[in-house]
Amino acid sequence: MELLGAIITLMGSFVLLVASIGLIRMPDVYNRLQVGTKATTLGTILSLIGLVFLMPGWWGKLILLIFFVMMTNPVSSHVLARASYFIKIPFTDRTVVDKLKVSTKAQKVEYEEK
Amino acid sequence: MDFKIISALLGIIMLAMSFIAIYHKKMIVAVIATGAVGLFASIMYLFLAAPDVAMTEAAIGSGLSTIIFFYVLNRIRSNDKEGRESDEIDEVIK
Amino acid sequence: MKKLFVFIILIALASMLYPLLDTFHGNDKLSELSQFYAQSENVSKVNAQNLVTAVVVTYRGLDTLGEVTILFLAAAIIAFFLKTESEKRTLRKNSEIFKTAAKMLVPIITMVGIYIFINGHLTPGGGFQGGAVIASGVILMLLAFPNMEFNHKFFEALESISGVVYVGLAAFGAIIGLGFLDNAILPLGKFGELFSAGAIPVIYSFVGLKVGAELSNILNKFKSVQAEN
Amino acid sequence: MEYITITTGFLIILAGLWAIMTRKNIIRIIIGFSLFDTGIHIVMVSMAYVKGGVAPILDKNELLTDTANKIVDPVPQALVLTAIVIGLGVTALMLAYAMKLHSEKKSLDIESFKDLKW
Amino acid sequence: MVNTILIVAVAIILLSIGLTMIRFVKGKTSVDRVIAFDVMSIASIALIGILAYVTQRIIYLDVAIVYGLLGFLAVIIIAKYLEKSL
Amino acid sequence: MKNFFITFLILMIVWILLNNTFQPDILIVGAVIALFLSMFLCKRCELFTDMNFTPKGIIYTIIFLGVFMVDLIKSNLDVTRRVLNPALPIKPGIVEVKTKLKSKFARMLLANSITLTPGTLTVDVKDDSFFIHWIDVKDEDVKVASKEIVEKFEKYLEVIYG
Repeated sequence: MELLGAIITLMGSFVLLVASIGLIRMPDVYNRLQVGTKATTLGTILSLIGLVFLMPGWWGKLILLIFFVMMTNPVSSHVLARASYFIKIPFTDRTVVDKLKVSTKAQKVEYEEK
Repeated sequence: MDFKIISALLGIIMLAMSFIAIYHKKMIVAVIATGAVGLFASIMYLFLAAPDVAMTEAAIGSGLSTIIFFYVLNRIRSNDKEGRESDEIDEVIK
Repeated sequence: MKKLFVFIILIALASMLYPLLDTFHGNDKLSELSQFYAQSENVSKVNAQNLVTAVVVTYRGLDTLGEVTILFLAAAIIAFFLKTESEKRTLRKNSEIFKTAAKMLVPIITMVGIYIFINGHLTPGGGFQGGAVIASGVILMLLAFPNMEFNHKFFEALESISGVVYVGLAAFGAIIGLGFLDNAILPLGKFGELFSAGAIPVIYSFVGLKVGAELSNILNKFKSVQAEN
Repeated sequence: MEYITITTGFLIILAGLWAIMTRKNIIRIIIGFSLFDTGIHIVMVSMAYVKGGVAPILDKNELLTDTANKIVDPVPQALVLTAIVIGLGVTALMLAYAMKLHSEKKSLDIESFKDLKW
Repeated sequence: MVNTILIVAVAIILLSIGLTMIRFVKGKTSVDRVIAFDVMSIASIALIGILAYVTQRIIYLDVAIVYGLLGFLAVIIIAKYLEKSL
Repeated sequence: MKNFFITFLILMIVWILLNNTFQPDILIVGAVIALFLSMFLCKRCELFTDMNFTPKGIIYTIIFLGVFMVDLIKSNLDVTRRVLNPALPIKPGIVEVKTKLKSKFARMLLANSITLTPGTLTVDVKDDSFFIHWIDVKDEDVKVASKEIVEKFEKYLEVIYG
């Protein structure tokens, strides 16, 4: 049981390593954001699940932590992606299609009035 | 488990971050680097068996003070807008 | 030239700091004062699991009082200094996803903040950390809904009431003859439970509410002076 | 381990002082002050470390007997706790001043504020 | 055995933080640096969790909870600063 | 009323998980705080109005979680494969997909699930269309992309949130 937990934790750390390698290798902001979000979320979740196996008495706080990470991480990356599209960070040359640019509905920028 | 090597690595990362915070050309990167120094300082407090201090540093040193810095930077940016509207996008991308 | 001068000053400072590093051999045991605090009869006199909280709230309670005062003064000076100019602002609309997530997360963040300061005597944390977490919840709400009106009156009232109750609890101990900021004005309870350590959880809750309200006021002040951009 | 952290703290203090003394931009000076603050906190907490000590929170039964030989020093930690919060207040105050100075002269360069220089 | 595996895990997490530093230094755009900061703060949560196991103290997890809740606030405010709607 | 109740329940669960016990005094304190908070912060929130509390909804929630976890692991295998491949096989682009969901909470869950599943990242949301950055564009057409990305989650979320 304990060995299983330790191995799951080790897997989680490998996923985090993949995240950082991807961060270095990917060509533009959006791809880096993709790799960063997915790999860090799963890496942290796996590490914490491994700790649940190691210390069964701690499950409450660990589950809560997993919930927080799963809730906040995609939202922050979505906000960041939206901002970087708005300030026109360039795409990589290998991009094949950009539907957001041609969609007239999304072109109109809405503002909040005070 | 001995924390010597880990804390030495953390110290090196913190020194690199503070170097970036002092010498980087763009102010926003400097502020982010200051936040990162707080982040790693908080882990270092955990190695030094001070969870209370670590929690305070995590909530205040790398959370709230970054927020205040960005509010002030935003106000300053909107204050001296005249004459440099065109190169703002370059400023972000650079 | 000037940099060389600064460099020499820094070298001098470093050589002044070096003896501190040189004579530091690591501690093998606690200092005498801390040994006194850690004696078992003194631990059971305060009855708080977290010794840092015991030091902050009771033994060095006056420090905390002064610190809360400094924070209050900083908030007051900032509020006096940054005049609110009600300019019309047009901001880009927030993403719907972020708004929904903020609506969902703000009650949870507040709950965690309250947990942190109510359990200040059992787990790490306490008034300052809990207050900072609550202020973060408020700032998340302000970021997600820029048009929401920030209720000044409520936060100022909260701050004043918590401050008055804090000082009142502290003075009450002196009145009934135990000492200023003594925690034994309430029953001490059983070691390690939520209702233990006398007045420490109550005092720390009020400190937390006060710090949270003050930090929210400071942050809202910084937000409200953002001009048109 | 405490030697390593204490050295880190001193180096960060020196870096912050260097930033305060050589940088021209006011915001950069405030960042230097913030670094200086962090360094001093690290030095104080490392001075409180006792070899082999655990965090001073007695949530286990074996910590209740012979407490004084098992925990690290709680007093400097309590002082640092309040110092961090005060540091935030001071930083916010300095930033408010910086904002005001900038709206006066449209510049953040420390050289352009010579009104009180003799 | 368990401790050895965990030491390896901690070493790998530190290595990934170090590799993320490369992206932070190289940067190119500010958004890249923000992503690097985000990855570092989330990797620290895993690091704190393992540290809590090694020292056998559940109380360290409270610090991780504060990290997990407030780590994304800095990212959001930077994003809103960049799109000029703060 | 329903919103109030669900907020109270969520806060209570958070409190119990944080404290990790069922002692009555802790429960009472938590109940008082949760009542106060949900009265204060959730006066007119409409997050959970569309939620179905039928047995079918609960079963579908569990199935949704299972599908989601499997997809999360699949997405990481995918990411690993792409990152460690020396040729870096990516073909990125932004595509548009349509969704039928109306409830705000369900849309947030859908966007989060899309962000965490293989090779997709929600960039913008306008009315009923999501704009998604896809790391490996298979088809630019709206219908095909919707079928590929959205449908597997939508059919569960539609049942849970009416």
